Amino acid sequence: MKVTIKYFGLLSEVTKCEEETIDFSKTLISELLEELCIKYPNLINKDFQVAQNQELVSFDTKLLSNELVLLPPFSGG
Amino acid sequence: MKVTIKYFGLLSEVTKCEEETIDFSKTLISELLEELCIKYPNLINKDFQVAQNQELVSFDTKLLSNELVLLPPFSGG
Amino acid sequence: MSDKKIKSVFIQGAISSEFIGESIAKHQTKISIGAHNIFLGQVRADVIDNKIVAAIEYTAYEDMANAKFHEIREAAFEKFELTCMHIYHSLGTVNAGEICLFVFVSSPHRKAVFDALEFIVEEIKSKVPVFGKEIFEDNSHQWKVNS
Amino acid sequence: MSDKKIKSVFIQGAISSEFIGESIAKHQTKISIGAHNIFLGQVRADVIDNKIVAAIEYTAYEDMANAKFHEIREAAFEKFELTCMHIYHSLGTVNAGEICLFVFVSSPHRKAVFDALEFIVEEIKSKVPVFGKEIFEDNSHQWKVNS
Repeated sequence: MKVTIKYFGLLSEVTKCEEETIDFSKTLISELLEELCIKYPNLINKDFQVAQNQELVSFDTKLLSNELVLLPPFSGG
Repeated sequence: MKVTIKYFGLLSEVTKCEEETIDFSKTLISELLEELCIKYPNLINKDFQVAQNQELVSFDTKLLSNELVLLPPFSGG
Repeated sequence: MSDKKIKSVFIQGAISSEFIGESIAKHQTKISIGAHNIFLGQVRADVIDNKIVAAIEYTAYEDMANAKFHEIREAAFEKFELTCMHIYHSLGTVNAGEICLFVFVSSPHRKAVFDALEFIVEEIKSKVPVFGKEIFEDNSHQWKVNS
Repeated sequence: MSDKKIKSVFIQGAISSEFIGESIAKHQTKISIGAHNIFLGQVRADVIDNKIVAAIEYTAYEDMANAKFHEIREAAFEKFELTCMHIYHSLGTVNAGEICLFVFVSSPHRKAVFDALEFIVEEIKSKVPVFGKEIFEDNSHQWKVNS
């Protein structure tokens, strides 16, 4: 299926894009992240969380949405 | 000696004055307060503290100043 | 800073929102500040025995009050990492809905301002000889007691 | 109150002292309020490796951020006796000395506002996806990390 990945903050500098759509045929978010880390090796040592449907989820969750958001540490306020 | 007594808030309503000067020949603040309670019987059941030299002191302190200030409960802010 | 000089914290009448806004604006040149915390006391239109509080009339034993405000300032600067601190309290009549107390603390970091502000406000309530006379709409009154 | 509708808390650029003053003024008709507490986050001109922070450029995952702000609002109204609550956060560039976060809580009594304000600010810092890019005076940058 087609999945749109969004990158915020520092992560968009690593990937040099804020958003991209890729093909993904597996099940878990961790499996999607493995593919992204192959595409962007500098992602591996970055601290980030992932959100689907506007909620943070753990990497071993199933991908349930066609959008996954990668978020670096929050620094608002 | 001559002592100036100042009354604030509710207490000035009891005494019907904000300030008065009286003659006092004894030693302790408690003795001065006894004389005031004779003059103003309604003072007896009022909650108040006394200050001399801008500091709260206990009633059994010696009167060291020629000014004593009677303060009802604070209600600033 | 001229913190060592005892200055009056009293203002005649209510403290205006413009005054507060201007105080905030003055701190925008202090670029080591990361966090401000402001407490405002506002006169409530409490209903007591079916009568509504229309205003509070504040009096104070001013000399002692200013000395106590000064002690509270010194203690707060001692205890907390503050860049600056301002305290203003009304005297005279303040109507329901108007502001009678303005405490403003600033620091590089937020933890210090939270701790300092609560400390300062509690100290003011318990140690400063200020007296509020609650004036009801029918012009009768009672003396306020802090809770 | 229209608390149930999720509205954006984001403002483009810095939050002005006039805006804050006007927010305070609007509360003077709410005569059940006795205490306001305001937190302001201000951009610090930190010195990092001999370079001075000139501004922070804020971005956010806005949909999730507004949802989180809404959850924090609901939780605060649930936990504390609040009359009202307002939160504003900057997006885009905020220069050193300017204000980027404005949290405003009001209650009949002071204890509630102290507890609520600290809760809300800590929740914002930890749960809302906002990202600050510290721009140095030489136009280089680094990504801010909250302490």
